This record gives sequence, structure tokens and C-alpha cells, in this order.
Amino acid sequence: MVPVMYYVILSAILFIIGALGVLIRRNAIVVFMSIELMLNAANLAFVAFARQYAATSGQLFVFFVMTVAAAEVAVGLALIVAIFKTKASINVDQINTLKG
Amino acid sequence: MLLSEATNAGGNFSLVPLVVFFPLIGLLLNIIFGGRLGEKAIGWLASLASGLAFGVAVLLGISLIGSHGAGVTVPFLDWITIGSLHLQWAFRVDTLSVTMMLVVGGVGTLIHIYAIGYMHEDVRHNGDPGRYRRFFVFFNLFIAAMMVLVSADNYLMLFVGWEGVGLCSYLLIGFWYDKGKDGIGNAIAGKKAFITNRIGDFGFLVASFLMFKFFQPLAEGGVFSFDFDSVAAIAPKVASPVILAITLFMLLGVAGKSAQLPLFVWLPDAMAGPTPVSALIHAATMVTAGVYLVARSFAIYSLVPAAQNWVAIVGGVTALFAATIAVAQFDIKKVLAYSTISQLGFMVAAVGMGAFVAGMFHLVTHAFFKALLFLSAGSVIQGMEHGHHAVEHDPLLRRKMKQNERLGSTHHFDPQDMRNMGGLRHRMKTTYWVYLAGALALAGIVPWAGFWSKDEILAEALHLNPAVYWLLTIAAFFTAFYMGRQVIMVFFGEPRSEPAAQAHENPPIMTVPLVILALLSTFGGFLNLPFIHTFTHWIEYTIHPAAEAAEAGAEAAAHAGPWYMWGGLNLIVAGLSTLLALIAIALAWMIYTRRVEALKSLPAARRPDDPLRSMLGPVFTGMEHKWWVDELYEFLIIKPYVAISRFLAEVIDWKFWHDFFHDTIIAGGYRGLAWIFANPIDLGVIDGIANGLAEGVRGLAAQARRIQTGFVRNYALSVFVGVVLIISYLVFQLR
Amino acid sequence: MNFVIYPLTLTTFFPLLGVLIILFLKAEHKNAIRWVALLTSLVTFGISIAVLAQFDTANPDLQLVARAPWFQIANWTVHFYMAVDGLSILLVMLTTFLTPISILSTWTAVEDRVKEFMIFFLLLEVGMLGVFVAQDLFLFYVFWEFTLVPMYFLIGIWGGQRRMYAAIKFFLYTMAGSILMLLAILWLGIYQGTFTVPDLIAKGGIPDAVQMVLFIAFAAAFAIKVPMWPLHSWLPDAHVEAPTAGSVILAGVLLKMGTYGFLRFNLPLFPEAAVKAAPWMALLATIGIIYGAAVSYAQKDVKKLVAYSSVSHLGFVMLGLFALNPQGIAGGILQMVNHGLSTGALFLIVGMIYERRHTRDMNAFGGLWKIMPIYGVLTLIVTLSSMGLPGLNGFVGEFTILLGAFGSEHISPWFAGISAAGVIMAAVYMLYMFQKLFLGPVDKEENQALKDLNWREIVTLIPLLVFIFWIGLYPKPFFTLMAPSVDKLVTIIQAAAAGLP
Amino acid sequence: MTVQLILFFILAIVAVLTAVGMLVSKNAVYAALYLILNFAAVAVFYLLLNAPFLAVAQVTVYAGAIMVLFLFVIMLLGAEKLGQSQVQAWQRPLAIGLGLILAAEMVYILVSGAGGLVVASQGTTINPDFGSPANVGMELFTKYLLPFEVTSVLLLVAIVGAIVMTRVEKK
Repeated sequence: MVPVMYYVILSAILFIIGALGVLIRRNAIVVFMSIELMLNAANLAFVAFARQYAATSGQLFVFFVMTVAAAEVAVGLALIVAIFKTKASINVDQINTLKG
Repeated sequence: MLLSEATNAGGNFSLVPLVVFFPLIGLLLNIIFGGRLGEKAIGWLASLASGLAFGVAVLLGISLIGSHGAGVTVPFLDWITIGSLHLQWAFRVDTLSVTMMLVVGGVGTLIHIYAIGYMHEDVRHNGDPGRYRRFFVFFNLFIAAMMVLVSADNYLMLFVGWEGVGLCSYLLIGFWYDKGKDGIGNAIAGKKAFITNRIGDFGFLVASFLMFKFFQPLAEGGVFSFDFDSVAAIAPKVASPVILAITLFMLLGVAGKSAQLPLFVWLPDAMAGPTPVSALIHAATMVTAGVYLVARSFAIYSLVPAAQNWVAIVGGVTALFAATIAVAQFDIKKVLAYSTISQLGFMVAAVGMGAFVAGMFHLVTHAFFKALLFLSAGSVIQGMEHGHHAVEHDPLLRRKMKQNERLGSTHHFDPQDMRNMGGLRHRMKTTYWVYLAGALALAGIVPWAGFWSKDEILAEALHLNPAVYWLLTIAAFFTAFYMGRQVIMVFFGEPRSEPAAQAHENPPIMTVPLVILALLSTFGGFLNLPFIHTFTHWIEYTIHPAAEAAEAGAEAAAHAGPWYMWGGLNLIVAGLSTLLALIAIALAWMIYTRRVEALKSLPAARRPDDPLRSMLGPVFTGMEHKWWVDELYEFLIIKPYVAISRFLAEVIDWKFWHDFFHDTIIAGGYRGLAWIFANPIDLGVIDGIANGLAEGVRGLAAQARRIQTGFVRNYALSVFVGVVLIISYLVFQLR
Repeated sequence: MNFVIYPLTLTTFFPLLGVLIILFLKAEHKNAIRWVALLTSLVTFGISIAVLAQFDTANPDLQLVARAPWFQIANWTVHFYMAVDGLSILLVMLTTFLTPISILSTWTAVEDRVKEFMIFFLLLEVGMLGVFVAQDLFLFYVFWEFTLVPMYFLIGIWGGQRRMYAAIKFFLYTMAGSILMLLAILWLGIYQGTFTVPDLIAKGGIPDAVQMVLFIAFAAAFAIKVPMWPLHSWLPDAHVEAPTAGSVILAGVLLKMGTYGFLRFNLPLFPEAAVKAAPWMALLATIGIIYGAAVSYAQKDVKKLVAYSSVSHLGFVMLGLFALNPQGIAGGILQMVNHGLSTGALFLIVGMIYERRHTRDMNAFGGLWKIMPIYGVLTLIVTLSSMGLPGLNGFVGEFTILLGAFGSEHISPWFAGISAAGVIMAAVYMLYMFQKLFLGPVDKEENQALKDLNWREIVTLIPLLVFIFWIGLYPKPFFTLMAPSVDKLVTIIQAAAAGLP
Repeated sequence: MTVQLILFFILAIVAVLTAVGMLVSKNAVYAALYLILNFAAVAVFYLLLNAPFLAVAQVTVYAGAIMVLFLFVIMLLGAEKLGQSQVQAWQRPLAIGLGLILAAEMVYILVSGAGGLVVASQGTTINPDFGSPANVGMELFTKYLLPFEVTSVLLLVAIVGAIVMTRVEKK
């Protein structure tokens, strides 16, 4: 039996790597993938705790997170495609239309 | 037998609403179908409606005889009921009201029939045949309103009829509303009649308010209904100053409706209406409503001798005053109009003195002979118009007329001016004879109707109020004089104008009613012969309490009086008045035949149009101008009223209140205040603060804006920094 | 809503249905819009007849109650409270009766922005009905102010030359009075703890001095609306500039809101103050009667003449109300209806000739009777009704008012006596108007070819004439409707008067 | 050291390494492939944690569907590599520093058990069928029926949104 603590630490490490990916990478697609990684990290923690407390709800939450992730990917990628069409680039450093 | 008679009588009494409804149905039929009916049908329909009303009145009269004069009240419908006020549409059937119904219905029907012929010509002379139907609608409306007036059981329903007849009078005076002086003269005459009547109505209204205020608390059950019986019953319990006030205010109403001083001015102008109107409304029926009202109110008038005095004096003075004016009029209808005012003065004086029967008697006979006079005057006028018409269409005669034109520059021929007439007795024989009958009746020559009734008034006056007796006697003298003058000017001598020479008699539809009226004028006096006193007994069924009080002396005298009392007839009075009348007629004959002959020698320019003018000088001018009463009223009332209302409307209300106060003071002041707030205060102080604040914020914002790089990663980083910081805080916190 | 239980709510808000339908119609479909508006108002009238059928004439209290708490501010509950009694039922009927007639009168007169016109008109009906059925001061105030808005636009958009001036003056004038009333309403709510009228009457016990202040505050709003002399200055402007239908409703109903306010609020809520103020109110009313009549006579514009005659007529109403006895108050209520009918009809008549000649100067006319006989006859009847000819409606109202005022214990009979002279003056200006328009020769070329009334115009006038005759000849049903409520009101006042020194 | 523990450590190393690989690989395609590996490792963790249904879902939805979509988009846009245009060079070190601080904090919290976050070393005993598809399905269609239905709407909205955004505007 693996202590749940190990899973939580792993989840944290993965989450931080994902966050760094969001902050460091300039490729919008990779930024997206990093977000997916962060979601996975969270999912892992959910499942671990579900196992710990024998609560099915934790697993169901993961299920819902997956759906949300799927929806997010669909919309997000569509956005990236649309942006690429107008800007011919997916470098987030070249997109600053929101500049005040 | 008795029972069946009673029920039969009761059944007849309940017919009384029909006296109102028959004319109403007639006018409605004429309004709805009149457009499709011919002229004759319209006229006969209207006459039939009026005739049926007369028939009902006759039935009622017979029933009254059957019930020995006991009157009844026939309730019809509730009218106004609020708290202690309970007004009904209820009809009064007693000898007084039925007398009036008979007069209104009878004379009214005759005049309707006459009008079928008269209006046929009239609407053509005036060039608007479309008005024929309207005339008969108004005429029927008048009969209906007059019937409401005389059959009412309470003061307010009477008032409905009272104003209703006023309305018809207004409409019919203004019947030729596009004729008269400046095209508007007739309309103005109508308005004058209505408004003058309204002044009288004001008196009537105030009298009814007083009645309600003081009678209602004493009424049975606290509910007051204005009906004649309860007023008569309560009146003795009310303080006499109140009764005096009520009667005097009512007198104002009487003066308005019956054209007494000071409100008589409308009646002469009312002659602008077609002649049948003058006959029916302004001679026979409507104007006698005031007399009827006083007779109706005998119970309250008998309580206050002071009021009776006032009424009698008003009547007496009016009688004399109007008689003087009648002497100097040239319009054939104006003479009759002033004569009517004068005769109404006789009646008012009579009922004022308490001689209700005499007053009512004179009312009835006057209705006959004055209607007759007016209608035959109408016949004369129409004869003249025929003549004028003939002249217009004959160039030869036309030239002749121009040469003979006595009155010089009158471009418009006036068929009513007696100066244009003369010698008509040959050309219009029937009219001449009936006119003569009417004139003799009016002048009070035995045995024509006027003699009996006028004499009765004079006899009563001598007994009750000698001052009024003398006024009336002198008035009677004038009456005979101006009637003599009129008959001579119209029918005797030579024709003074070409139309008069060409005039011709009217068709039978006009002359037959004239003949009937002439017979009534001749024999109507026999209603109340000495010893028999049919009419007195008839009326006394209704006015008995007062009549007993007032005529006790006369009655006693009739049976056991001195030698000159002959069956209730005062021979001295009768003799004196007849003598005066004969003298007056003789005088008129002297002046208007002999004197005119004598004046013929003068050149036309200096020849006076009336021999009296040279004899009386300024007095004649005064009489001719109606003693300038119209001008006086114009100066005293109308001009100030117009000026005041202009002043109020234009200066006070508009210039001051609307323009100055509201627009300048309020709106302008507000605008000024707003300017002060807007410019120095708002721009200077408040804007300064606000703008300064805005500048500062803008500077700060310019700095802050630089944080917004637009790069997503920067934003994400700041979120991340926040996360780290929060967790750091948690770490330190949790330790 | 269950109609059997809440017929008043349905009556009041039914015109909104018409508004909704009109909103969905295209502005170009003018006739469709007109028909929808007309039918809506006719159905509203039908519903109000059903209300009348359910009305119990023997009951002096409020009936057909629709009452529910609306909202709460601190401790005070504002109720949605609608009900009628004898004081208001006739005015509700008058409103629903005059609205379709007014709409019919605009058929050809309003060609511009028909859609908006009809919407405002129906909204106005909602507001007016609300004023007459609201029994909660707050609700009443809401409706009271609400009526201003559609009327403001009716005058301001479809009015004559100086319409903006008139509209703004109308709005501001009325608003100014309302503010004082609002303060008084708040005072009542705070110190009496309720806004509903019956509760306020039942509670009573307002100190005399305060009562007088509240009385004046309410009176300010109502007197401007009536309008009582000398606060009448907005009236001629508003009337002259308003479109015909607006004038009809303004004279027929909106002015009655003022007199109704006195009747519903000032008299029962502040009876002691009412008794004390009665002579002063009667004085103003009497001045108004005489002044209005005199000023009318000097007008050249027909519409202005009729407008000033309203000042005179409503003076009669006020005189009747402050006679504080059954005859006066019942007469006053009936006279409100009468004035609505005859002045409404007069404005319609003026509108008809204005539509033909585009002038209202009386000197431009003359002899119209010859050219337009039907028009002449109908006008004559209305004129006579307005000047109080017995047998027509005006007389019944004026007579009972004057009778009441003369017999009143609270005001001097002199007021009634002098006011009775107003009857003479009414004849003067009314006959003058009639003569100027209809009598005399036809001396103006433009008038020769005028067309007589068409069927639609006759139909707009006939219903009014029916009631003019009905009330004049048999007013009993009308008095029966109001009698118990009037008696109740008089009892309240007499109890208060008995308590005064 | 149980077998499970050994397996955990091996998988943990794989997971961390693939995550780092995704972070550092220049080519987006490589990054995607690393991520697939990572997801697969996580799927195995799910199996270890008695969540077979989720494990399968992880493989089909994430590794299968979503990552294929990523690869597809990368290929479609031809954007696997980006030029060297470091606009904000200061961002990278700052981010790495912050990441390390965060990691340290987490470790500190978890290890010290600060704030009562006590993670029991031993799990509670569980049913043999815990996490079975049947069990999860029962839960999903009874207790979480409404959220489940809402997710369907969410997906529909996402589909519509995606279509609208990528749709070619017709002139």
C-alpha cells in the first residue's frame, strides 16, 4: 500500500511543472498542454484521496474535470486556430492586443 | 254609477302625461321622417300632435267637471332624490292647470294650422324652404314645454317647462338667424330674450333655494318635494320675511318671463321671429307663464301683503309704461308687442293684488284676442309681401313705387311698417273684420272679451289697491288709443305705398283660424258673465282659500251691495273704462283721419310721418325710442360687463396672471436662478473641484496603464506570484 | 386573476393588452392600430359594465376589493389595494366611456405617429382608472403621477403651435402640487402607520393643527388639478395646445381627478379641517365660477372659451363638495360626470370644426347652421346642457349643488346665491359662442363648402347625448349608485363638525 | 518495499521526467508525445488507486482524443517550432524561482503536517468493487445526475463555440 502522501507530493511536483510550462513556454499550444498537465496533477490528488477515504465522489469529480478539460481543449484549440488565421503566429509574446 | 264615474274620471286623469307626450311624439316623427314627408304633411302632423294634446286637455276638463273640480296629482317618475330632497315628475290636474292646458292646446293648435299656410309663404320669401320642418319641430317642442310648465306638480318641474319655453322662444326668435340688422340682428334678439329670461330664472332659482332651506325642516318626514300642496301647507309656519324674500325673488322670475319692468326689454325684440311665433309664444302662452306662476303660488303670496303690493305695482307701472310706448311705434308687430307687455302688466297686477281669478280670466281672453291680433297682423304682413312681390315683378309698378316713395332713401321695403300701409280694408276684407274684432276686444268695448276681463281687474283694483287702479285705467285709455291708431293707419285711408295697393287676401288655411279666434275674442267674455261667474267658480275649485280671503268683499257686494253693483259687475268702473276707451278711439280717429288730411297740404319733406309727432314733440320721440331703456341697459349693464370680462380675460388673466406672473415671475425667476447656479456656481466652484479631481485621476491612470502589457504570460505570472504569496502567508500563519 | 374576484384589476390593466398588441403592429398599419385601440377600450368599457353589474348599490363601503401587501418599507406596508364605492364608480365608468369616444374622434385627426399616440392613450386610461380605484395612498400616488407622463407626450407631440410650452407647464404645475401631497402621504404613513384609506379614516385622531397642514398639502395637489381659481393658468394653455382627444380626456377625466381627490381624501381623512376650510374653499369656488364665466365671454378662440368654462363648471363641483351635505356632494359627483359629458362633447365639437377649417377663431365662422345642420343641432344640445338647461344633465347637477350649498350649515348661503348668477353668465358666453359659430349669415367664402358631420363623427357624439338626456330626465339611477357612500361621508363629516367648538 | 511501492516510484520517476521533458522540449510535437507518456503513467496510477474506470477514461479521452487533437492542430498550423523572439527575457528566471519556492512550501506543508493537514499513512479498508465501472455508474446516474446532464450541455456549447470560431466567414 502506497501512502497517500507520496501521491500528493507527486501531484504537487507535476502541478508546479505544469505551472512553469504555462509561464515559460511561448508556444500557445504548449501552454495549453501545460494546463492539461496541471489538471492531471489535480486529478491524481483527487483519486488518491478518494482511495484514502473510500469515497466515490472523488473519482466522479475527476470524471467531470475530464469533461471540462475536453470542452476547454476544443474551444481553446479553436481559438488558437482562429488567432493563427489572423496573426499567422501562435507565439503568445506577439499577442498583446489587450495592452492598455 | 258614482263609482264608475269616479274610476272613469281617474282613468282620464291618468291621461295627463299625454299632453306632453303627444307634441313630443309629433316632433320626433317630424325629425325622423320629416325629410321624406311633404310640407303639408309636416304641418298637419305637427298640428295633429298639438290637437291631440288639446283633446286630452278637454277630456281632463270634462273629468274635472265630473269630479266637481277636485284636482289630483298624477305621479309619473322619480326625478331627483338625494337625502331630504325628493323631486318627481308628477302632473297636476286641477281647474287652474287644465285652464292653461286648454288655452295652450286650443290656441296652439289654431296657430299651428295658421302656420301651415303662413310658413309656406314665409320660407319662400326668405329663400330657405328647408326651414319649414324645423319650424314645426320647434313649435311642437314649445307646446310640449309649455304643457310641462302648466301641468307640473312642483316648482322644479314647472321650472323645466319654464326654461324649456324660453329655449323655444330663443330658437324661434332666431328662426331667421341670418336676417335682421347686419344679418345677425335676429340671432342677437333671441340671445337677448334668453339671457333676460335667465336673469329672471336666477330669481326663480334663489326662491327655490330659500324654499328648500326653510321649508325642508318643516316638511313631513323631513323630505321636501317642492310640490304646490306641501308648499302651501308649510308656508304659514315659516317666518314672513322668508316668505317675502321668496315671493320677491319669484317676482324677478315673473318679470323675466312675463316681460315686466325692469326685464321687459326682450319682448319687443322678440318680434323678430315669424308671426305665428309672436302670436303663440310672445302673446298668448309663454309670456303668461309668470301670471300662471303667481296664481299657482297664491298660497304664499296671500301670506305677505307687502309682496302682493310689489307685484301689483310692478304690473300697474308696466301696464302704463308699455302702453305709452305702444302709442309711438310704427312697426305693426311692435305695437302689439308693447300692447302685450301692457296687458301682461294688467294680469300681473291682478294676480299681485290677490285677484287671481280676474288675472287668469284676462289671461284667457287675452290669449284669444292677442293671438288673433298677431295672426291677423301676420296676415297683413303677408298681404303686403304679396303686394311687394307683385310690384317687384312689374316694371311699371316698380317705377311708380320709386316715385311715390314717401320715406325717401329706404332701399329696403319694410312690409311691417304701418307707414307703408293704409286702405287695406278693401283689399283684405276677412283680415280687416277679424282685426277689428281683436282690436275692440283689446280696447275693452262691450261686449267683446277684453271688456269683461279687464273690467273685472279694474273692479278688483279699485277695491284692493286704488293707486294701481288709476295706473291701469290710464293704461286702458292708452290701449284704446293705440289700437284705434293702428287700425286706422293699417286699414283706413289711402294706401301709402304701392305694395299696400297691390296687397291681397290670404288663403283659407290662414283665415279660418282667424275667424275662429275672432269668434272666441268676441264671445270669450261670456265665460264669466255677471251673476253666473262660471269661470270664477271653476278656478275657485283650486284657488279657493285665497279667493275667499281676497274676494270676500266683492262677493258680499255682489249680493247686497250699493246700486252700482250689478251681479258682481261694478257699473261705475265698467262705465268709466268704456267711456274712456270710446273717447280714446274717437281721439285716434280725429288725429289719424282729420289731422292727416290737414297735414297733406304741407310739402312732403316737412310733413311729419305721424301727426302726433308734431303735437307731442320730444315726448313722442321718447315714446318712439322706448324711453331709451335699451340704451340705458346697454350703458349700465352690457357695456360694463363686456368691459369687465375683457379686462379680466385680457389684462388680469392673460397679461398679468398668465404672462407676467407665471411666465415672467415664476418661469423667469426660475430661469434666473438656474443661470446663477449654472454659471458662477456650477462652472466656477463645482466644476473646478470636479475637473481637478479628474485631472489627478487621469495622471494616475496613465501610470497604472503601463502595467497592462497585453501579454498573457505577464498576467499569468502575476497570478502565480499571488499564489505563491498566499501560500507563503498560509505557511507562516499555520505555523 | 380570477375575474369574479378581482374585476377592478382587470378593468384597470386591460388596456395594457391593447398596448402590447399595438407594440407588435407595424407603424404603417394605421387603421389596424386604431381598431385595436378602439376595441381594447370598448372591451374595457364592457368589463367596467360588468363591474357595475356586480356593484351593490346598497353598500356604502368599498366593494370589489382586491387587496394584497405590495412591499414593505421598515414597518409600513404598502398595499396593492383596489376597490370602488359610490364615490368613484361613476368616475370609473366615465373614464371607460370617454376613452373609446376619444379614440374614435382621432380617426382622421391624428395621422402622425398613430402607433405612439394610441399607446400613450391606452396607458393614460390605465393611469386614470388606477387613480379612481386605488385605495392605498401610495398606490394612488403612483397612478396619479403616472397619468402625467402619457398626457405630457400627448400634448407635447401631437399638440398645436406652442405645445412644448404647454406640455411642460402642465407637467411642472401638476408636479409641484403633487410634491406637497407626497410629503403629506409620508406623514400619514409614518404617524398613522398605514397607507390604506379606510384604515386611516378609521384611525382618525390627527391633531387639528396638523390636520390643517395636511389638508392644505393635499388640497394643493388637487386644487391645481381641478383647477381652482387662481391656480388655473395652466389649463387654457394645455387645452388650447392639446389634440382634440387629449382635450376631451383632460377635461372629461383628468380634471375630475382633482375633485375626486378632495372627495376621497380631503373630506374623510381630515374632516375637522374640511369643515374649517369649507368657507374658504367655497369662496375660491365662487370666485372661480364668476371669474371663469366672465373670462370665457371675452375669448376669441373657441377652445379657450370652453377651457375657461371648465374653470367655472368645476367651481360648481367644488362648491357642492364643500357644502358638506348630501345634496351638495351628490350634486358635485354628478356634476363631475356632467362636465365630463358636456365639456367632452364641446371639445369634440370644436375638434370637428378645427379639422375642417384649421382655425378656432370664432370670427372666422358664422351661419354654420345653414351649412351643417346636423352639426348645429348637436352643438346646440351640448351647449344647452353645458349652460344648465333644465331637462338636460347640467341642470340637475348645478341645481342640486346650489341647493346643497344654499342649505349648508358650513358655508354661507351667499356663495350659492352669487354662484347662481354664474348660471346667467353661462348662458351669456355659451349663447355668444353658439351665435358666433352658427347664427348670422354665411359671410366667409371658406365656410360655404364645409361638409356636415359624417357617420363616424355622429357616432362619437350620440352616446354623449344619450347620457345628457338620460341624466337630465331620470338621474335617479345615478344618485342611487352614490347615495349610501355619500351619506356615509356626510356622517363622518358631521361627527367631526359636532366635535368642533 | 512492496511491489506496489516499487511500481509507484518507477512510475513517479517516469511521470516527472516526461513532464520535465514536455517543459523543455523545443519542438511542440515532442512536447505532445511526452505528455502522452505522462498521461499513460497517470493512468497506471489510477489503476493502482482502485480506479479502473478512470484509468480507461484517461487513456481514451486524454491520451487518445485530446492529445490527438493537439497533434492535429500542431501539424495543421505547422507551428511546432517558434523563432527566438524573447520579448520578456526576465520572465523565465523569475518563473523558475517562484516555482522552486512554491515546491519548497508544498513540501514543507506536507511534511510538517502544518495546519492539521494530516495524511494518514494507512487508508481505510475498501470494498473490493470500489471504483468499479458499475459502482461509478450508479453514483453518476443517481446522485450526480444533474451535473452529468449539465456537462452534456457544456460539451454541446463547446462544440458550437468551436465551430463558430473556426468557421470561414462567407462574404
